[in-house]
Amino acid sequence: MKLITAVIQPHALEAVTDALREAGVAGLTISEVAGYGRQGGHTEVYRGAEYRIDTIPKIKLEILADDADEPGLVEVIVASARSGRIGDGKVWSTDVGRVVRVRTGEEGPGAL
Amino acid sequence: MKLITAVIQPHALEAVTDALREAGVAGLTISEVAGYGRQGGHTEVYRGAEYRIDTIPKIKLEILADDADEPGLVEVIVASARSGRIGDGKVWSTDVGRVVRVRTGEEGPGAL
Amino acid sequence: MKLITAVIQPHALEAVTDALREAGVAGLTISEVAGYGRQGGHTEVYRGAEYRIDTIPKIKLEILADDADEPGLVEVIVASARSGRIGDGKVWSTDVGRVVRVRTGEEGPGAL
Amino acid sequence: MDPFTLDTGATAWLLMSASLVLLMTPALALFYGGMVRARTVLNMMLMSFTAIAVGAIVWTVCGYSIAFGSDIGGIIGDPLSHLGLHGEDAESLLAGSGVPFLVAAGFQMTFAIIGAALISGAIADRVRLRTWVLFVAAWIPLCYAPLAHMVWGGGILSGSADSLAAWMFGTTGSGADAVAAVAPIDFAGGTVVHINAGMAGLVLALVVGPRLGFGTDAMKPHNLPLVMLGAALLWFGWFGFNAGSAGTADATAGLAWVTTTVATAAAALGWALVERIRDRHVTSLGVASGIVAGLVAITPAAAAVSPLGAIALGAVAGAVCALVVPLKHRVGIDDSLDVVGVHLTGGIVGTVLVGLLSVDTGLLYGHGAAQLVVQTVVAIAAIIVSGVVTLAIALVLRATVGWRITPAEERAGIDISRHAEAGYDLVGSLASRRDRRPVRIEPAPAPAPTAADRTPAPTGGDVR
Amino acid sequence: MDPFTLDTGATAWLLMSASLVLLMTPALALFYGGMVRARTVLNMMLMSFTAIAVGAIVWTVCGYSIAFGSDIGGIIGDPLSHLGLHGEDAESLLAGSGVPFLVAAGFQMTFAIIGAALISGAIADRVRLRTWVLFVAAWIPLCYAPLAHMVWGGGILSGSADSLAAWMFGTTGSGADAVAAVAPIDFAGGTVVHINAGMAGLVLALVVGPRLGFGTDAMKPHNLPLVMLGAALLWFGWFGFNAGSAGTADATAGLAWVTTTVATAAAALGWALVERIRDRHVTSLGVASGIVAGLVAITPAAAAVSPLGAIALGAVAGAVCALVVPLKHRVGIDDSLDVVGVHLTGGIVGTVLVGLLSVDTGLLYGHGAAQLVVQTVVAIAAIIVSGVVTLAIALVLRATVGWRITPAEERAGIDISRHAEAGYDLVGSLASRRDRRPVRIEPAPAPAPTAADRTPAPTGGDVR
Amino acid sequence: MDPFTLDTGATAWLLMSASLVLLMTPALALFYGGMVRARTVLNMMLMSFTAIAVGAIVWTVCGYSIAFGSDIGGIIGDPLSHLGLHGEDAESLLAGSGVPFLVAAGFQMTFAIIGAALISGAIADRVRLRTWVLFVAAWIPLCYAPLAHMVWGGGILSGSADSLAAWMFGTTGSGADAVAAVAPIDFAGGTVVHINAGMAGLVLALVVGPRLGFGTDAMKPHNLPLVMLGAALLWFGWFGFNAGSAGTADATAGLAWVTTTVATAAAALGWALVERIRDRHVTSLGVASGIVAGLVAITPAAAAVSPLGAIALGAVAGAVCALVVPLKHRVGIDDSLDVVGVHLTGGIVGTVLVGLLSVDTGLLYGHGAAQLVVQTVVAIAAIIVSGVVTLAIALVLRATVGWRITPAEERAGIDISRHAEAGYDLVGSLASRRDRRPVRIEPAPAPAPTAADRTPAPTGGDVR
Ligand SMILES: Nc1ncnc2c1ncn2[C@@H]1O[C@H](COP(=O)(O)OP(=O)(O)O)[C@@H](O)[C@H]1O
Ligand SMILES: Nc1ncnc2c1ncn2[C@@H]1O[C@H](COP(=O)(O)OP(=O)(O)O)[C@@H](O)[C@H]1O
Ligand SMILES: Nc1ncnc2c1ncn2[C@@H]1O[C@H](COP(=O)(O)OP(=O)(O)O)[C@@H](O)[C@H]1O
Repeated sequence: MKLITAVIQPHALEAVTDALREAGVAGLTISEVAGYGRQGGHTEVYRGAEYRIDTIPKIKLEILADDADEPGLVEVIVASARSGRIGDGKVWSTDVGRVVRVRTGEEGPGAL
Repeated sequence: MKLITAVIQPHALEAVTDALREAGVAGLTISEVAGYGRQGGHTEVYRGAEYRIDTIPKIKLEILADDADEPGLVEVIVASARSGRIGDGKVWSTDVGRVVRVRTGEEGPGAL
Repeated sequence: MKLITAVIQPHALEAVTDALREAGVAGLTISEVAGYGRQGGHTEVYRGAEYRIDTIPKIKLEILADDADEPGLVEVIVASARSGRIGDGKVWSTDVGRVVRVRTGEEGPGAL
Repeated sequence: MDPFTLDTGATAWLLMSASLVLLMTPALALFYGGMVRARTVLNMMLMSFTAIAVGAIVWTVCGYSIAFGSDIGGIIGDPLSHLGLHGEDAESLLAGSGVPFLVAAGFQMTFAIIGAALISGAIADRVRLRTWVLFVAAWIPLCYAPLAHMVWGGGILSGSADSLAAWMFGTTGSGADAVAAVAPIDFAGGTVVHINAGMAGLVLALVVGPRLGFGTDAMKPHNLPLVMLGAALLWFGWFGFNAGSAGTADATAGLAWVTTTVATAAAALGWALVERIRDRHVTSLGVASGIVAGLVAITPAAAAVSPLGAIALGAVAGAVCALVVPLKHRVGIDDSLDVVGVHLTGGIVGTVLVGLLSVDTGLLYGHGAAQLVVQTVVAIAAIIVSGVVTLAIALVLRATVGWRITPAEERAGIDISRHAEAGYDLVGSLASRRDRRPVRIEPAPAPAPTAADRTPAPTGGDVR
Repeated sequence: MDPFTLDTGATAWLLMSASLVLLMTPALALFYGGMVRARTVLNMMLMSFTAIAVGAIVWTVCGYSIAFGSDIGGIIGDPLSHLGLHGEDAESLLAGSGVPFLVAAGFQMTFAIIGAALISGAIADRVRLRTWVLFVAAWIPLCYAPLAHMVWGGGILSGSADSLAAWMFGTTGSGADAVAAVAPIDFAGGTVVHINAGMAGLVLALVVGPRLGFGTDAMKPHNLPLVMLGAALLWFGWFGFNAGSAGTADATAGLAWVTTTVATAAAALGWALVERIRDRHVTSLGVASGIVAGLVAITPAAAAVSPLGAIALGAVAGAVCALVVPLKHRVGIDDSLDVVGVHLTGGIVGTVLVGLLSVDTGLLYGHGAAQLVVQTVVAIAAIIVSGVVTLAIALVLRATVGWRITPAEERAGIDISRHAEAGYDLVGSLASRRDRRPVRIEPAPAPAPTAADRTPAPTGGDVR
Repeated sequence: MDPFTLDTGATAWLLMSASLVLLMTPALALFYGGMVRARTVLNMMLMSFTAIAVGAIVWTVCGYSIAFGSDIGGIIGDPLSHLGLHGEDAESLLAGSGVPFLVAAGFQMTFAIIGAALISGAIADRVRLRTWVLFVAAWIPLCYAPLAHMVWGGGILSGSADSLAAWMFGTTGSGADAVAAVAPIDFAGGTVVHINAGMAGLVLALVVGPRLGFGTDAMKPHNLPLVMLGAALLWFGWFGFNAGSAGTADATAGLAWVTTTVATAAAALGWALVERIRDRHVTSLGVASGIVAGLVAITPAAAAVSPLGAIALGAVAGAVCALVVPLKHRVGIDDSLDVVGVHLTGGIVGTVLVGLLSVDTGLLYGHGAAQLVVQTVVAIAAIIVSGVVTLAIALVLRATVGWRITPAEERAGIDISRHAEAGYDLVGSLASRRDRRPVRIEPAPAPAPTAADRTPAPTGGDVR
């Protein structure tokens, strides 16, 4: 089993989840994160004092997948999340030893 | 070393942390996430326009554990998080190469 | 490739990101998490009813890095995040199979 | 009937006072709304807002008449006397001070509204809005208006010659001018509004039952700045409530303004002091609660006590309410936002302390215990009237439309499950994320099965 | 000119009313601000706040004169008559009720301000603040003040002997005392303020164009308690608007106070009922919207209808507005916060229903259809005036300074991109995290290239 | 003493004005509360709320007497003259306009309260509540009331025959009717309230010292809609402050109403313009700040200038304050919320500009420089009085109870560490999560060791 993690632009979320659903993914977990990278941030000014905000809101997706599905799903995410502008994010995958569905106790691919 | 990750229902949080504490876990890290899965979401209506919200608030737990403790802790989590209803969540574990306690620089099991 | 994960004190964030930037890290992803551990929490009182809050706000950093850079970056994080007080947090690293930059599709070290 | 002479100054003050008291109910919505959890804030606020909507209409149709129409047996006024707020200026409650009929009737309307709205704090987060709306529509004409009649409309709890007070301590004057020798004092509604609403809250909390998780789950306030804003606007509005109850802009109104301010100040400090000693922390919720407790307690007494007397009264009220509020956890009654601990308690404290601190008639000023006895009797009578009538209404509603939403709806949060709304969407980055897509942006008839899904079943089906 | 005799009561009420109506514009800022997304709340509120700032100055310099100066052709007043609000108390609009010149002029100022501010809801989240400021500076003297003159200043939409109404149904009285036999009724500004602002909103929504993502992205309210607070303060302020329009504190003011309250109550219930049937849920946004719809609709009618008539009028207005609001999605016009659906619609409903429900002249009270005809004609005339003048101003501004921010600025959120501010930073733990460091804490001249970066290019460059 | 004749109109306006000015302090709590970080909002608001509580009581007991009792040496009034607000209506400050004693005394009370509350902005996030409470209890009788006496109570900064002004430019009239030929003008408290509070804020900021992290950590506003709401309610309340200071409802009140509105409008634009040029962005915080700066500056001048003069005065004040505010970063004084930059600066600007813009006495109207000199001298005198007295109080408190919370408490956030409360818990899903369990739901005596843990040690122990 694999865990695919993707950090994407917030506005790409719907496109990515739609694409993943079509690719047969039944579930995933979403978090709000802040990204720090090439994209830079913005400036805020309060009563003449400037504040530099280096971080940018991003969305992190975590998808558990069968080893066999992993390469395809990474492609799907990369394709659907891409706008071509700096800050589109990263996708990575790691090995997962064991997956359990809490409701039933099922393990492995059946737990997804 | 292992990293156990659990996505659970928010209302199961206290039961799970209590069970883990009894099982000897001294620490863990909690995040608020949004889950997307079989459970479905809900509808909101503002001035006659309906919005479909597909995601559901969930809690993510991350627990670093000794290799030997991992199977038992996964059982504890699954048992204490289960309500039997759709949406109870997933538990998975991955290998961790190295763990350091920031305060002391200790590594390995002593870092937990 | 490695994924380094660090759970640190919120007030250490700037020191850590500064140190990582100097160490050549071009990007990272930040989340707000709640930590549960030795540090304890605090008490709130509303109309005479006391509430025990066991969790403490922490910051989680995720940094994808070359295998070769990993040991050094862990040192940098531990050094810059340390205050010596309970609750300074943990740093751990895991193996990553594959990393893709969404914008370009680049893989491996070039994706960072 | 004397001819009516307009006094623009008095009328200006009463128009303003009516506006101020009307503002109190939205202020209450903020005060209560901030105290519940984020996922029930809208329902909580809706209870106050619908109390205004329903209360205004009921009062116009018949409430005013029942309270202030021609007396029927000392219990109610004739509902037909002023149907639809019909009346001449010479019939104005405040004709003597030159305030037109509708201004006085509108001013009184706002009291009925806030009285009903206060009750909602006892049953937060768990009741069907339609049942609440029906409750308000019944409670104002059946409980509030009669009690207002008894106390202020010349009924049995007033100072008239046919009143309980006259029966106890005799009358003075003779013939049509006879009045009770020791008249009960409820300057601005300690009995009519606060004891009444507080007792009604207790009854509803018992009939409706506790929230799921009461006593085990944490249910802490989600937005304390909102609570403090609500408390501040309540205070502001209360100047209309108390100083407006002088019926004109004169020295009595000035006294009521000052006593309202200083009693409230003292009550905030009194509550804070109890917290400092008992809990080791002064809290903003405590200070806000003390403010409301002080406002409640000075209400019946505002023109009867001196400024220094008001400080004493307020300090006692703040401290007593702070001590009473946590008792609900001991007895296990989920009076969610402390309608009993603040309004019933504060109302009783203020009403009874008038008997001690009234400059002209109080025990501490050497005028004997008669006023104290009268005040106590009136407070008890109001508790009984309110308790009995509210219980009857609550039980009828339980047996018919039902009070509770389903357990699943309650767990999901009443805002989402019953109102299809969320109070906040504050995370800038995700505020408009696309998975929140409008799936239907034009009116369409409700599909029958889905409607059935969401209708609360008495058997408590799960919405998910 | 009669000598002026001060009436302190009337003056007290008008001072208070002016203050209340001024408060309505910040209340609108909250009402509108809570309805947009979190990342545009500040810009939305700034549109109201700058409307106050600009409106107050424009009104002082020439607006008042254009509205109420010596008549020029029934269309405008002489801009020079009261330049800088110069005038004698005997020239006061309310001299007859003993209210000094500046009190009456200040009271009217607040109407112009709220009228302009209302329009901003139609063009939320996407316009340059400077263009908005210029729009307000032009719209008040060119559109609002002339229409106020026509309706209230003795112009062609008033009841004067030279008016449209007189032309249609003749005059009564003779010589200088002649007036239209059937005078149009706009007690407090249903035509002058609400139809006017609503129509202007429609025009601007068309000229400015829809927000990026309108119709596909979700754009749901970010803070509904703020919306409800805004609605409550609007209601509170509206007592000044309507009861203050009596010009003194008397029975007419009392009637306006009561009808304002009960019509609003009924409208809230009317809107809620439509929601219950159509959407299966009563929402807090619906109740808040119904409140505003009711307030709008009763405005022209406040002193013409009975309390029961006001309930009917409010119920109709609430239901009609609830039905009209979603139509914008069908026609694809991004009237973002429903200025058309609430203010134009509610204004028309109220103005026309006066013709049915006016106790003294209405069709349902057996006085024939003349009033109904006059009301309808005046409403249509106001729509035309407002539409034409606003369109002219809007097109000039589009051709010169331009309305829209760049697409990139709009995507990033107007608060950050144009005002360098974020509405909220609520996460306690990170509220002061060090990566938010003040990089420049003392004034310095703006570096030219960066300034250019942030200046919106008509070609729509991307800010990121 | 002349007999007292009630004027209900004047009294209605003063009752309302007192209510409005009282509302200003909660409004300030919102304005200040929104500007601090989320984890200190409650403490910030509590400083205003406790200023009301303490101020109301101190004023009642002795403050009023010290300000307006029988003169002692031109410096204070006799504290015993009106102990407990005892007094006849004929002794009312506003007896001449028919306003009863307690109404006038209550109106003045609200000025003392807001004056004290304003100071809290200079020492945000870092002081013990008890020290603040003691400070207010001392500052009102020792600093505010004496200065009020000097300026308004016939003391040495008034226009009496024994005043500084009389000493400089002589007197007119003779015997008991003699007054200063050129009387200082402080219509509504530019000197007494704003210069006074601003100077006190400067002193406290110096005595208390900067927040941990001042100058390095970001400390940006956490809730700007709250700030804007606060600014709006301040404006609304200020109508009572300024127009109420006319003492009745007449043309002077009308002038003050209009000048207050237009000066504030101009100041908002003035501040925005400075921002546009200097920072390239107009901000909502800037507009809100400009509003307050304008309100402060027009306060002394409200009835002395024309509407156009008020526009000029406001524009200057807004721009000057915008330029002064960032200077604190240069000099390294943590006047956290710019009490100096807005209240001291705005108060001085307004007080001095009266000397130029007063229609009857100003330099620009050809009346010479005498008024300007008098205004400047009074401003300087007020700065000295306030600085010296506040410094004495502040140092005594530092030496006794101590000002600062411990560094650990400050780092953790004063709300959690000192008040055991969190301002917000907005994440719906977790708002009631079970790890937030009530561990003690009934009163119990405080365990001694824990109490000691939380008591701030002068040595600054770590709370964690
Ligand atoms: N080394 C890294 N480890 C973890 N996350 C990273 C890393 N580099 C970038 N990211 C994440 O990816 C996002 C996009 O990166 P950025 O450098 O801005 O653009 P791009 O990926 O297009 O080159 C960042 O905001 C951050 O969340
Ligand atoms: N493939 C997946 N990868 C990651 N998280 C998942 C995946 N599937 C489900 N989840 C998480 O588990 C939660 C519960 O899943 P769901 O399908 O609703 O119910 P159940 O686990 O009971 O079958 C989801 O809300 C989501 O957070
Ligand atoms: N076993 C664990 N797994 C995951 N996170 C942990 C674990 N133990 C501690 N943490 C995280 O590290 C933080 C600090 O741990 P704590 O025990 O308080 O102090 P320290 O690391 O200094 O011993 C916790 O708040 C939690 O977020």
